[in-house]
Amino acid sequence: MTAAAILEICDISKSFGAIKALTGVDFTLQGGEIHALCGENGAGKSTLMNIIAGIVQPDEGTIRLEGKEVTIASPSAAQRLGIGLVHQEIALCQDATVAENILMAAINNRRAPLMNFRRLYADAQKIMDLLAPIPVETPVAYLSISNQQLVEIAKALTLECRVLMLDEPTAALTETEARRLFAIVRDLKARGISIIYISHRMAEIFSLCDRVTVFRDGRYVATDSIASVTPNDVVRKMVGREITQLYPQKLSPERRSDRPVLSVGNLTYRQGSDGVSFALRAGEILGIGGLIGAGRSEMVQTVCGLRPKVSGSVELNGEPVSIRNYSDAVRAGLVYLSEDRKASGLFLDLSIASNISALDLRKLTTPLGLLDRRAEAKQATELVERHGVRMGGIETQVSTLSGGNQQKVAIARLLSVGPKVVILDEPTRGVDVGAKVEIHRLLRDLAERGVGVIVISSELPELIGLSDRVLVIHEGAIVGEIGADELTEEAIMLLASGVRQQRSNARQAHNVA
Amino acid sequence: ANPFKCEPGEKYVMNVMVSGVEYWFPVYEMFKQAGQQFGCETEYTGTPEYDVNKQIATFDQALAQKPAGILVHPMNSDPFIEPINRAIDQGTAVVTFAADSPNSKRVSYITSDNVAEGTYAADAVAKAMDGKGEYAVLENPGQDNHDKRIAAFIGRMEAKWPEMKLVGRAASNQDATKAYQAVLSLAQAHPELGAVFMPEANSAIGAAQAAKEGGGKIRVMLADVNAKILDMIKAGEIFGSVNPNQGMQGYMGFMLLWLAKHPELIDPMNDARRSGFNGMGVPFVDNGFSIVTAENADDFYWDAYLKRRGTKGIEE
Amino acid sequence: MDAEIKASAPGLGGRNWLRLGSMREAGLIAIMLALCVAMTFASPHFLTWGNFRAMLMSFSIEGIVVVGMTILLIVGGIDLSVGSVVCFSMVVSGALFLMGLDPWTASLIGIGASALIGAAMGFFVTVIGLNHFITSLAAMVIVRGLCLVITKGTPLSLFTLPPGFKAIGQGSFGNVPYVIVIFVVVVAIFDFLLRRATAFRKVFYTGSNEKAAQFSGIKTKQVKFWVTVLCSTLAGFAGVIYMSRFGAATPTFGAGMELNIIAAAVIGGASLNGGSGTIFGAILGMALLSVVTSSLILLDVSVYWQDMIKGCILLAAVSIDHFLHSRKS
Amino acid sequence: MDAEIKASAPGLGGRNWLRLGSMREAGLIAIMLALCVAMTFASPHFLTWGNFRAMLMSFSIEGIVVVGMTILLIVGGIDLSVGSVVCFSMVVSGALFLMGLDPWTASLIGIGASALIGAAMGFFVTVIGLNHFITSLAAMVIVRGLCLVITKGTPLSLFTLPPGFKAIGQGSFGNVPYVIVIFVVVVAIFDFLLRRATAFRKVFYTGSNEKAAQFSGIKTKQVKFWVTVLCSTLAGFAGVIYMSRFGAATPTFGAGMELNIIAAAVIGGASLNGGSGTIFGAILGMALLSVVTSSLILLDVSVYWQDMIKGCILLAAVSIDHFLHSRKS
Ligand SMILES: Nc1ncnc2c1ncn2[C@@H]1O[C@H](COP(=O)(O)OP(=O)(O)OP(=O)(O)O)[C@@H](O)[C@H]1O
Ligand SMILES: Nc1ncnc2c1ncn2[C@@H]1O[C@H](COP(=O)(O)OP(=O)(O)OP(=O)(O)O)[C@@H](O)[C@H]1O
Ligand SMILES: [Mg+2]
Ligand SMILES: [Mg+2]
Repeated sequence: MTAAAILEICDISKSFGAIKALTGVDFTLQGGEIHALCGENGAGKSTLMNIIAGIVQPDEGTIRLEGKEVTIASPSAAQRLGIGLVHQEIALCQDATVAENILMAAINNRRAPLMNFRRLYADAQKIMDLLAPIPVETPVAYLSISNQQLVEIAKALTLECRVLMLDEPTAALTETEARRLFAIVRDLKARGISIIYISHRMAEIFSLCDRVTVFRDGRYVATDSIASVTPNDVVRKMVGREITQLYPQKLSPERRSDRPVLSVGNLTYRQGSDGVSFALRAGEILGIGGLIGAGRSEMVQTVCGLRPKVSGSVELNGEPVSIRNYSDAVRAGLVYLSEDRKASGLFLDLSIASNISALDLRKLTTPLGLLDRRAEAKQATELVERHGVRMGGIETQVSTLSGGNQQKVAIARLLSVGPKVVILDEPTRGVDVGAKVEIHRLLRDLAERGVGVIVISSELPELIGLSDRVLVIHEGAIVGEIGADELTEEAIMLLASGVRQQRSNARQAHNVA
Repeated sequence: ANPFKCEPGEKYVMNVMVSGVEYWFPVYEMFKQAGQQFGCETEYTGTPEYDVNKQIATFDQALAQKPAGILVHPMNSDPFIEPINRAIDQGTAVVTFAADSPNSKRVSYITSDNVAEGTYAADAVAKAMDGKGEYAVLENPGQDNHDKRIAAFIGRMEAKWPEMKLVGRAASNQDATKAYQAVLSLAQAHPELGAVFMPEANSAIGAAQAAKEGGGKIRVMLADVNAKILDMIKAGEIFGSVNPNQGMQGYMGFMLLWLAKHPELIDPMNDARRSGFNGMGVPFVDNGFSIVTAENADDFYWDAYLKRRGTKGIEE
Repeated sequence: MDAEIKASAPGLGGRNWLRLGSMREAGLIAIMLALCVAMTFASPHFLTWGNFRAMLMSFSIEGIVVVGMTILLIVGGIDLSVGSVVCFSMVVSGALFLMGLDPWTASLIGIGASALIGAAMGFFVTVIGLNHFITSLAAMVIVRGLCLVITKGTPLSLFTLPPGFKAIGQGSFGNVPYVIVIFVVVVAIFDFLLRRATAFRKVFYTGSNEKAAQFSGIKTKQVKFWVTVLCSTLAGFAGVIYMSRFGAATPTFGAGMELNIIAAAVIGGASLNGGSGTIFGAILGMALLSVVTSSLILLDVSVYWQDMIKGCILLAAVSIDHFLHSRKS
Repeated sequence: MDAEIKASAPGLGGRNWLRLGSMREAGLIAIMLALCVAMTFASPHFLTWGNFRAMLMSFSIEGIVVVGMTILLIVGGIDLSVGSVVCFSMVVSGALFLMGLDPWTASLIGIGASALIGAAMGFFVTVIGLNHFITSLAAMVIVRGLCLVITKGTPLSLFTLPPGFKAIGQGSFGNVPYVIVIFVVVVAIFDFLLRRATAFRKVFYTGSNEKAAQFSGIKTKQVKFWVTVLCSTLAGFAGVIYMSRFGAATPTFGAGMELNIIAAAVIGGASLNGGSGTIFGAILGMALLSVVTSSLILLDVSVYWQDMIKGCILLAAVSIDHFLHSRKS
């Protein structure tokens, strides 16, 4: 590629209080390229994006756009310069329709005094259909987190930008949507738009991007052409060490047991549909796959008492347990990690320590009903250290952590209660390669110690690499089970998309119940 | 020497709630003038709010400065028992006005007769309607002197004017818009409604407007006045008002306090010395009231009074 | 739990407007109708133009304030100072008139002064960064104080207002008072604008998720500032009409009005968290409160019981509405 | 913009307690001290026990209500009915006493009845799903109505209350009234519990993110229900003390009290969005309001100007506090 640099970042630094998020980083984006940005959680990727998009102001350093030095004072200034950003954290107006969210920037720039809803819906639907057939007149509040992510992406596609930044756009997407997104990104590139692409998924980066820049601890490490490096090289640069084995050893067939830790019998979680039954055996990691909106989260949340069930039974270690609400489940040793970190996972305003204690306060309570703060601090420190959370201290407010570190705090909370069965919904969403390996190893350790582990993941390689067995959900029903030896992406996709299903039904699945 | 003189620094305080509204001003004016005639200091205090707790706080604060006497309008009677008794015990004379705290050790109580006011208002309305017709009242339930006026008004109608029929009671709570709505609704329910009585002036502005819009056949009668009410009385939009004699309330209020503070001036033929009772204590004074009509309304404008007398009202 | 309620409100496009069944306000309308039918049987005086005129008159000026409050609630704000500002506008205009200005100019200045109060609040909210609640609470006290300072505690009698000016508040087109006409026009304009105008969509976005709105380039501080000003300006406008109607400016006027107004907007579906609400709903809320009040008087219910019954009906109405609405979605 | 304020509140460990500089309340304390020093120079009457006693007495019973309100604000609720409930508790206890019950039993029943009002509100909020604002607004009207119904509009004179009972509100340990002692004890207990008790930690979780709290197995509806009950119960407790202090039960008592109380809590750092607030801060807020009010009277400021100046000082205090706090983080 011979094109000139369109965006040059020189010597940018940024700190938040005591935390140095970026230290003198340089970065160059050339015209018409897709440039991957890699780094561990908290390496400063999102911070750089926020600086370029005018959301955060740098402490030092300069930004040059097409050779001219610019200051980007606000998101609207960035838009005027032709810079667009898909945020890592979903920020949508829940009360407004999908269409309005997608075209909000355009509405903002509109000269005409009155809205033209008909045009708005038509325009928005055109853009939305590129990604997924979500009806654009639906209020965003009705969409699942994955669909909201799609809306967030669609939003960026409407901007007439020269530079588009995508901050972990696929974190909440399944394979199908992700592929559609890649097609769009390639198309944008063909139209001469320069793209910065942030992801923790190496496979994506290597199939999509032209060059890759690595950050570590807020510093620039290297930029390479994709053709000249291997995924292992990139990972090594990111984490500063070799990661040899991406996924832990699976359960060997001879150690496989038939003793179920958790068995779910004829559970009906949607009015009027058939019940589902499955069992989780001791020592195994059970994966659950499916398309967006298939009902995976809904199913496991019902098992945990987070949603009311219509009928059905749950047994733990062969004993029937009565779960009327989630605290019953926690008491019985069945815990759940939410897929929506922001809305239902964490207390963003509260400290790390109090986030971790939330799941079982009784353990930290003295006989007088007071909170034993020494025990709380000890527990938090231990868990935070075990999971390598990058932070200022356990009194730090969770909202200031990077996405991946927030996820680690959420997992730490889950394990604080010593559970019998853990159900993790998208456990590595937004987590960096190194940490991902650690989480996977942790899950495998848990399984080996006899804790039942269920993992819902939309990232097929993860599902395949981690699970001993995978259940596939389609439109609320279990449509198949795949053993470890038959696990391939094709096998899962075939079941997940409902082989005998017509195309039109897919749209229905996205619809509001 | 003239015994009717204050010591230097001898201070008399008047204490009220909703201190920003004008009812108190003529009272304080004469309180102040009496004080000036005696060479005493006077001060106007109270809370701008309608809140007994806050009023007691200002009363306590005034007390902390050890004044010679306090003329107080206790928003509610019993809550003031303890503070008034405390004041008496520390040697500050206390006189209540316009509302009483009968179970306290206050020396005197001065007021116009709320019962007489209500009774007179009833007679005036009934006479104008030839003793026959429908009437309604707007209330402010919970405020003692207002409740008394209403009760007296209704009582008099029942006793003396049997053909006057009470057709509606609504709470306007001293709010012009609520009074407006209430009178409109009452007029709908009772097309023959001929009069409406309310015990204070704030409601009257709304009530009179509603009556006017209803064709002017409803006579609006109230207690107390202000510039707007006076204008409306003059224009015939309000039938009339009974207005307590605020000036005497203040002047006599001061006198009662001063007397109570100076019992040494007299040596009465009674057991006062032996019993320790204040020989200058006058239990009750009626300051009277006036009937405001189109003819005499001009005499009740506060602004005009201030100009005529050249005083600064409560700000001195 | 609030999500469902919020959801359908702003999405209402022009097309939905006529589909009563799907409207946020359908429940409220049903409750109102039920109440009216019951009252028609209970009192022969209820179903008369006179009574309706009386009810309309009683809330139409406050209705103008409700419009501003609803928009402010949508942007995520609240204004406890509206009662004081209504009074302030009356008092300023009245005092200027008494000083010799013609009433129209005086009123304009009164409204302008109210807008300035709004601007001051907007400044504290957007520049200093205080929240609306505490800012407007302080403003409520300050502005009420200003009213006392200006009037010296006595009502200004504006008996000499020229008939042409008095006509605004007291005159009528045949049987329909101007006040009602003004009210309907203001409500219609703002209801339309709020549903259709681009500028007002930004109000919804800002109230729904301020950050998301900023990311889309919306200057949310400006939006909040101007909505705050609008709310105070409408309160000032209402104050001038009150002045015309009552021919007076009382320094205690409008005390406690704010709660009634906020209640109306909330009954009508506005969320205190911002992002949702309609003018039409808020006016229905106001109307409901007014129908209840005047029904209690029509039925000659004892004053001691009126408050209690009114409160119970309010609670019942909100519960029924909530129930109807949450079942639907 | 609110986030910074929230951050430091609940995490405060025991160690931080002594580090004044890092406290949320440091700014407020500084403002209070500055005001007190200025007043000491301005008025010889300010720095006297008599004056301090008057100021403390004026807010100590309301301070008990502030405690409940602060906890309710933390859980994300609000209660506009507190003034009515204070009155209700007085009126119920008073009426029962007049019917021949001994005053202690009567008071217990009064407090219990207040708790029931809280439970009813809690029911509407958690089971029916209404929000706190509208529920408590309706409760405010209904309960005030109940007070009118019970008393028939006239104050109940409780002159015959036995001295032992009157002592609660009117007696003192030497120079220190019991009321102040009760207030300090209640504040100390709840401040401690809120910082340290497990049960109250759940209040913070629920207020910070209700959904996340549910996903942590916390029964958020129960938490909200009980906090609502607690707030009303404390209001009922305050009502009984008022009754003892005043020896009367007036059906209009406590009207408008709620705004003052909410203002105090907000000045003291409670967020109206839930998740943050401290009892200590709220009491400081209350004290600030009280010092300002009484200073204006001591300085013999004209009544016309008092409200205005008070409002301005309130606004200034909140702004300075906000500024100090946001600079620090
Ligand atoms: N607003 C803030 N206040 C304080 N610290 C912050 C803030 N935003 C980011 N940080 C800190 O800055 C560092 C860089 O964060 P950033 O979000 O840029 O990481 P990232 O590379 O995007 O990580 P991830 O892959 O997890 O998204 C982190 O340590 C984070 O805790
Ligand atoms: N509270 C709700 N209201 C309306 N629709 C809902 C609600 N909860 C879930 N749905 C819908 O039910 C379907 C199943 O959602 P669920 O979250 O269980 O899917 P999933 O398989 O986990 O997929 P995802 O990857 O989107 O999480 C989705 O279409 C979702 O939009
Ligand atoms: Mg990031
Ligand atoms: Mg899911």
